[in-house]
Amino acid sequence: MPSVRVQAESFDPGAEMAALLAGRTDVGGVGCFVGVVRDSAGGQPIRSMTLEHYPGMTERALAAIAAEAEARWALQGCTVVHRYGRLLPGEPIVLVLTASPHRQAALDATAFLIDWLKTRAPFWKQEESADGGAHWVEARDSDDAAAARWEAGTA
Amino acid sequence: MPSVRVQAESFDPGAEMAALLAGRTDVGGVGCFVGVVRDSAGGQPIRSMTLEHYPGMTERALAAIAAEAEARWALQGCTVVHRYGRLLPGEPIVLVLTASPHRQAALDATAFLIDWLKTRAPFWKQEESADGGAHWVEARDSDDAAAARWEAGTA
Amino acid sequence: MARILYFASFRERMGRTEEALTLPPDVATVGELVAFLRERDGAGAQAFAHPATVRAAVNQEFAAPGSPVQDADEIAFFPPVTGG
Amino acid sequence: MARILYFASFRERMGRTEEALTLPPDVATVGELVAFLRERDGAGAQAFAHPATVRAAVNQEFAAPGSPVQDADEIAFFPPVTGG
Repeated sequence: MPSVRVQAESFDPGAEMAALLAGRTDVGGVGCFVGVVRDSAGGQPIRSMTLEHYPGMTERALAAIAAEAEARWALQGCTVVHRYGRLLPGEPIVLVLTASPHRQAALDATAFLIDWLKTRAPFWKQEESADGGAHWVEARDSDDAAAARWEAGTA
Repeated sequence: MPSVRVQAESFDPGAEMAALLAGRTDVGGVGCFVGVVRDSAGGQPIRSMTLEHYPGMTERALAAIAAEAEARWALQGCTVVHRYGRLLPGEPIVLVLTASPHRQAALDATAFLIDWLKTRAPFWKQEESADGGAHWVEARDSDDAAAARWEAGTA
Repeated sequence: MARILYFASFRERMGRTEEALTLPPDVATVGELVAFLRERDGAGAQAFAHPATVRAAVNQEFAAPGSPVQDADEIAFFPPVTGG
Repeated sequence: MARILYFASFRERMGRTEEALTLPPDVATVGELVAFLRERDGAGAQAFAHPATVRAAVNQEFAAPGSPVQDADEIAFFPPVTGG
């Protein structure tokens, strides 16, 4: 069963990994990705990043994405944690963790999860620039392309 | 500069990730892979795994592999820790960590590092079976194939 | 009554997070609801000005312009997602 | 004198971790050293029986059968690596 959480609080990747592995000795590899707030965007400094979400639907979407990963790869577990609210540069936004007997499955499932998250999970980012102005981040074609790889079966 | 270590002691992936990110706010994504000792191999239970290495050459090989990753991708840092000695099922063997402004670079560099480690770092695994017998793990063609992807430039 | 939710730039342009709405008789799909909201007032005209950037969900599942809507549905409008 | 190191199954079959060896006059490459060690005694015959599974390093860099060797080199023999 995947573990999926949407929360304002930060998270500890090491503690999440320990929880995923706790009490089992059949895991061969753990894949992990942590997204972090950058201090700039498009060459302009960023003071903060605020994530809005759709309570209820966001949890459902993350659970569906994690279930899809578990259906595609022989995972022994996966964890997805995504934050919302106002975050400062350097703070973690999202955690993806996968455990599998084989490294390739763990690596591929990790890439899949973060790509699909970016195009299928209802979150919206607003950047606060250095002068206090705020603007919504626009979706990028490259994210759609990354997610589409998994549909075409080319990855 | 990559951080590369060969050691008998265990490691803490969360602490290594925190060290990689410490004091910087320009990282957008961290990719990570942790290899773990499995309790079986080829359907047979394993009591322990002993890793032999070539002191001196192993460190050089890891440094060369990490430098290659930093040359191929826009990494802001990478960490490779590989253990040697006798390890029990559930214990971590190897850690790869990469930091980049962009997630795809972090994910790709992580996969590259673990694939190249498996074919270019002088380590040899010996498995101890349940009856106390020991045998050397044979190199797998699939590992060579995984590493060769990065040479052909198809990945 | 349908419950209509607005997120991100749609929330800002509509000036509200949600509203209860009795669907007009000629609104049976997401696309028809978009057309209705665009015609209704200036906020709607602004929020739904660019159809290519309108995304919707019906009962917390992503929906297409042709997806059916009815009273009692929870219908949400938002721009393309940018999480992760 | 060259320093010859053996790892993993080569260490076990040779019954030692290393040896100091004055390279014979007709040994100028890794491949020629392998042939010499294979002929030298029973341990060498066993360790180097299958050329496809012999790997070597000269001065801590991976080497091919044609790689040159000379006295003062550190030369290592081992099976294909299996770390990671």
